[in-house]
Amino acid sequence: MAHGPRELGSEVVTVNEPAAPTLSDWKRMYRALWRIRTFEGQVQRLAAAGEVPGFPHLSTGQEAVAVGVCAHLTREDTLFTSHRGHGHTLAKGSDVQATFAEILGRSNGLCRGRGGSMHVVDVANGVLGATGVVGGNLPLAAGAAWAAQAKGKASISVVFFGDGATGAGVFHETVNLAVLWKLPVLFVCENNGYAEFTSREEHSNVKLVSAFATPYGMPAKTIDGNDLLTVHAEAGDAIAGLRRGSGPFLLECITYRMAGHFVGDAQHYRSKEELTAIKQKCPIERLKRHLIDRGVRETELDTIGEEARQEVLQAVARARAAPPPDPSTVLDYVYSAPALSGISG
Amino acid sequence: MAHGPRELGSEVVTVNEPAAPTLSDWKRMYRALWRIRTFEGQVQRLAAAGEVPGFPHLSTGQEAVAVGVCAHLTREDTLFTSHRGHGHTLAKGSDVQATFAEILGRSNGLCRGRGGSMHVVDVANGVLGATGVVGGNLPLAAGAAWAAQAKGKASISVVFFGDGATGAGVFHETVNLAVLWKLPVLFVCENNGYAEFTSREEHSNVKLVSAFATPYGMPAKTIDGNDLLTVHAEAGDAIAGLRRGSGPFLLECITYRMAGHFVGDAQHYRSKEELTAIKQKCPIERLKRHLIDRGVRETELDTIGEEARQEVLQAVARARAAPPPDPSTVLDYVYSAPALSGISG
Amino acid sequence: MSHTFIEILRRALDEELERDPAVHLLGEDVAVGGAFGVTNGLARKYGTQRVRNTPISEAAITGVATGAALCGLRPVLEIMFIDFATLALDCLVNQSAKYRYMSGGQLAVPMVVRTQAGAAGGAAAQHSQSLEAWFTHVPGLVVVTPSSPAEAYGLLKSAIRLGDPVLFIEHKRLYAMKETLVENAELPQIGKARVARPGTDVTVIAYSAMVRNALEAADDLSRSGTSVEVIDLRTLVPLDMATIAASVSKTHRVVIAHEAVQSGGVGAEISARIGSELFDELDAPVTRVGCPFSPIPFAPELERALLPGTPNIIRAVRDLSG
Amino acid sequence: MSHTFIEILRRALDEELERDPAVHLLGEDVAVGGAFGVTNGLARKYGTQRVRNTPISEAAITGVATGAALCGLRPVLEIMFIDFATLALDCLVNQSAKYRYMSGGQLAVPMVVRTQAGAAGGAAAQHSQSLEAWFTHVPGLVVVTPSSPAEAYGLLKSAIRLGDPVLFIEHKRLYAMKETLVENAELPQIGKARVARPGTDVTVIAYSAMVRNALEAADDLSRSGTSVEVIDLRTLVPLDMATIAASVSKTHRVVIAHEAVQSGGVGAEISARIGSELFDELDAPVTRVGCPFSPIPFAPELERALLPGTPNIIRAVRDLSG
Ligand SMILES: Cc1ncc(C[n+]2csc(CCOP(=O)(O)OP(=O)(O)O)c2C)c(N)n1
Ligand SMILES: Cc1ncc(C[n+]2csc(CCOP(=O)(O)OP(=O)(O)O)c2C)c(N)n1
Ligand SMILES: [Mg+2]
Ligand SMILES: [Mg+2]
Repeated sequence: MAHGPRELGSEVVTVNEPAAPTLSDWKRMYRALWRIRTFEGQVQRLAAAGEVPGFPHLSTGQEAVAVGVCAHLTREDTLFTSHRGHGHTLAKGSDVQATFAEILGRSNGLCRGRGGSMHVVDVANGVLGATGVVGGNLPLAAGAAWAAQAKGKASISVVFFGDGATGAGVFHETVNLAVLWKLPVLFVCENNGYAEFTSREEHSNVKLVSAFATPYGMPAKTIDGNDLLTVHAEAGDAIAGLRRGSGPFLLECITYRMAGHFVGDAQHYRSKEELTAIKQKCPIERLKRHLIDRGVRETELDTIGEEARQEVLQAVARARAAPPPDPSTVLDYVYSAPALSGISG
Repeated sequence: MAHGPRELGSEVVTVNEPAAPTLSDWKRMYRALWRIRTFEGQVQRLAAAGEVPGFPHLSTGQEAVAVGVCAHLTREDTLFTSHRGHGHTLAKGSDVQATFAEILGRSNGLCRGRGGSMHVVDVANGVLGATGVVGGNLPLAAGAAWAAQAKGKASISVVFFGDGATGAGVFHETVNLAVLWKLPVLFVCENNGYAEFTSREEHSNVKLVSAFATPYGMPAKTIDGNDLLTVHAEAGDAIAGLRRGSGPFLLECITYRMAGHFVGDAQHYRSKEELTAIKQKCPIERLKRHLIDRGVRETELDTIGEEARQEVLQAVARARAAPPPDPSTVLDYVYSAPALSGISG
Repeated sequence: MSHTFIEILRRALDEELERDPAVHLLGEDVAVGGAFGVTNGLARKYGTQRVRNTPISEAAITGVATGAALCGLRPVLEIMFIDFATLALDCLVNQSAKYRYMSGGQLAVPMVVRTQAGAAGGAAAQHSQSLEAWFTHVPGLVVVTPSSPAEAYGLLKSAIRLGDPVLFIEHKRLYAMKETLVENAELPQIGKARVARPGTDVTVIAYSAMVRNALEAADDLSRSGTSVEVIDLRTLVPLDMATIAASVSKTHRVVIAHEAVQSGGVGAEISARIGSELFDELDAPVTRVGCPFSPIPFAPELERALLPGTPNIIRAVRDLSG
Repeated sequence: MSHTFIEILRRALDEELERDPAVHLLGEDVAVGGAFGVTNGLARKYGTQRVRNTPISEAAITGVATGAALCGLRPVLEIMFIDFATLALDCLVNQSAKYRYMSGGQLAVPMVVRTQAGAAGGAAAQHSQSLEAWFTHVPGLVVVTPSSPAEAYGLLKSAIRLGDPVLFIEHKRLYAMKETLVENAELPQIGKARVARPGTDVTVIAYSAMVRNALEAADDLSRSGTSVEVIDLRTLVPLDMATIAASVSKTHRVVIAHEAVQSGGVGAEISARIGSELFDELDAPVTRVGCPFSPIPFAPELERALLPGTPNIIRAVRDLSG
């Protein structure tokens, strides 16, 4: 199934499937990786400075999953994510400024400052939302897929979640239902080996999340989530299958979070060696080396990275310049009609 | 590990493990099957007559699972069950009269009439309880196993549940935890092919419940739950393993409920053929045929059956003769001390 | 024509399925009628795609309904007993109720959760609860508590057409109640209470099955000369304080009756609001009739001893007017 | 010695682990200190068998704790945010709370669920709720809401020694609060409120973090000549009506303040009970200070606008005494 042009960040990227991406596609994806990396860096910087409310979770190091999967999505496809969702939102094409403004709690944020880092929603772009409850969005994504199925739409639903979410019963309930109803939902697990400060081994005897698909007969794959080429290819295959109506798919992407669990996490539970090893797995570096091998000049890539950086920095500056929401509007959006709020007196 | 004498119903049965049961063991188990069958028949009869409050669920047809598993348990082992738990409670050795009185809501019931069919508890006998919430007792059983483990006890915990309970997330959460903590808990699934009025195929793509154990590397087996010999042997092996500290085990017993989901269920969702076929799988008949093959005279077995019948009928008569609980005691047992109920005014 | 509560729910669902292709039903056994037969025949008529059986997965099915509602369906979900809504609460409270707000108005969750509550006939501690108060404490949810078949018909249809997540609570004791429906009546507005019986001496505020008890009590009391006005709240959120105020300003005496545990029940909020907003109208303390602080016992003798009913309302009114 | 709230919780847990081998801790990350560092160092001291990390499985870990409590352990379970207690509610409400009752007194669930609640600093809609009212509506549960480090110390120890399931709610805004502990003081009795500041003109009833606001308000109001008595409820179930009655009989004016959504909050029950039991003592309507009917917004400017605080209490007292 061929797709029209779509956006990564605010820039249009055309992905022709099933043909392999062209060099210029890869360059655009390289830019998208940098956009997320820079975005998260700015969240970290401003959070440390006390300018970001709440406790944001960064996706630094996990960018290839977001970009590789979202390259195959259209605006009509729905996306759900977890507490660590900035990268997915950007990769699907949400506006950098509006997203950042939401994370700052500004009036021009996507959710007018009501949602914040863990609740970013961008309906126009099919980003139906992040959630602060681990595993909470899995059934919602299945529900969105059900709606598409019921309406005879060709769109699919994608949900990103962490390995820790497989401890939540609702993960298993949702997989059972999705398989039973043959829902067009792609489960993308970012297995970064940790849930907060506790490693996967202490959470489960089940090393690979894809193993959970086996009893259900659901197709699943565990892949290198830090290799954009792999993610792009495998996600492409999986999504093509979903669009053909073959039912749900579980794509487990092994990845690493290069930052702490949240901004401010001192990471005492990780050794220096571990942190150093993780840095060497940087997905951006890996794509860069690959593209250089394919003949792209390093300086060209550095320019792309720098452009992405500047684009984000400018968007962040614009986001910061916006005013906070008007306190007198705090009771808006509770119900479809203000009269229904009557009980509050 | 050898066990002392234990009770099935109110009668002591000695089971010498790992040696195979003797003929007289089998006869006692035959009696235990009849005790449950008669008990459930009386519940049905009196429920139809309006004498049983609530909506009891009968285990008729599933008796071999209860008897085969509980033959290996001591009073120190804890047992948890579901809404369909009369048989398990009796098989573990609870008093017939006190159990029936509870189901009638009488003052001499095990729970003084507070619990009823879905909440039978008999602490002295290690029956820590039934529950009306599908899947609800799975983690409690794991918790009891944890307590045994923490206290260095050799006892184990057993939980009976239906195939429908595997749709509940807490089943998966509990299995994960039990495997991770190597808890001495035996998960016994009575797969009777239905959850209420809906067949297993409409509940899940996963035909056999034992498949859910695979990702966790938990040992599991699917067996013929209507063949007492098989249940006894397999449960014995599994429990011996548990007592050796090898961690949890999932025993799936394929069985059939010969009655409706609850007393009063018209069973429109089942064809006449299906109901006839199920009757031919009667676990009592199967044990009878087996014992006859091994040289036991049919008349002896019929006598045992009749004795069990009479025993239960008399116990039921005594249970019915008891008065209802005193209404003035209705607020007892809410807290450890009545003063804590203070808020109720 | 006279319908039972169950029949009329079925008719309302049938008509809404017919009217709006976005309406879908889901829940355990609903394709075969559900545990109480409410959806009997609807799967045959609308297909098992629109009237869907689900596994025993209250958390997931509530999430699936919520996700589908975000995308334009109007799911009507059945949670068999409100006691099992505990399993759906994360989604209902953290997602369904808050989605509109958290998204700054970008999204909505037009969804109805039909559930069945209350004690009767020894259903015991885990199948008898009246937990509506929890949901009234969650901004974003609407809570509807019909008191009769005719009420249920209109309220269910209005709930399905609303743009918000609604908890629609059916009392098990009402299921067999029969009533004649006025055909082609206007659908009730969500948030408007109704004076179920006018009176002048004491106001009894009730909802769900307790409205019948209040009417019975009013009948009885009228014989001894006390004129009771009975208010059927219909919806707990929104709470129609205007109708309450009009009545209290007339009677100056109030009894609030519900089956739920009195402590922390909906009656507490109503009493607090009357005490604060209508302080000068009150000639006597607001009295509450509710369940004592205990789980529901199994034995019918205990159940009867615990549950509030018509005699409790009569006694409360007598104490107030005596 | 002065301790923060977090340090004092750790000390109380440490001492109880030391005192009673039946005490076990479990929860997400608790072996590495938990999300807030409360259990730092305890796994090293008592081993990871007694201070156990769990998967993200709130339903199962609550069930496991309950099952272990039935069999003689005294589990102290950490639910990281009260918002996630929604996932544990089936077990807490349908099993833990009712086990003693349903078994006719054969069994008990001596278990403490430590959880953290309240809004602060943009934690947003799903990490900021104050849901205590739900639990006060469930017979069988005890609800403890400490207002300071010293209070938390004694109350947590008493809770662990009680024979009932306890919800122990820690407010995130109190975690950094420091206080000096009176050593070797007697442990508080579960169910007794405390007069945090004596006064004569108006009674302010509060609990958890709102006690600080009440004290601040009392300080401020004393400067303009109004003497405020502040009651710290300490436990919501049991509710100490005797202490409330003594105060109201003196002041005849009451403000109830909590951070939770006002509608359906604990203040409703207290107001209803005062209105009914102390009707003749009241010189003015009971006033409630609580959160308006809305989810908690993310932006600090909105959060501040929504949440009740010291100024709201001052205003309420002024309105009453003015
Ligand atoms: C139901 C629930 N329990 C606990 C938490 C606290 N919490 C937030 S993130 C997290 C770990 C999640 O791990 P994982 O799913 O692997 O995602 P990652 O953070 O690694 O991306 C936990 C326990 C939560 N948000 N929701
Ligand atoms: C959480 C929950 N959801 C729904 C129900 C209603 N219900 C009672 S029994 C049952 C079917 C259970 O099926 P299964 O686990 O296979 O046990 P079986 O009845 O076949 O023995 C259902 C759905 C319930 N009791 N608890
Ligand atoms: Mg992770
Ligand atoms: Mg079954």
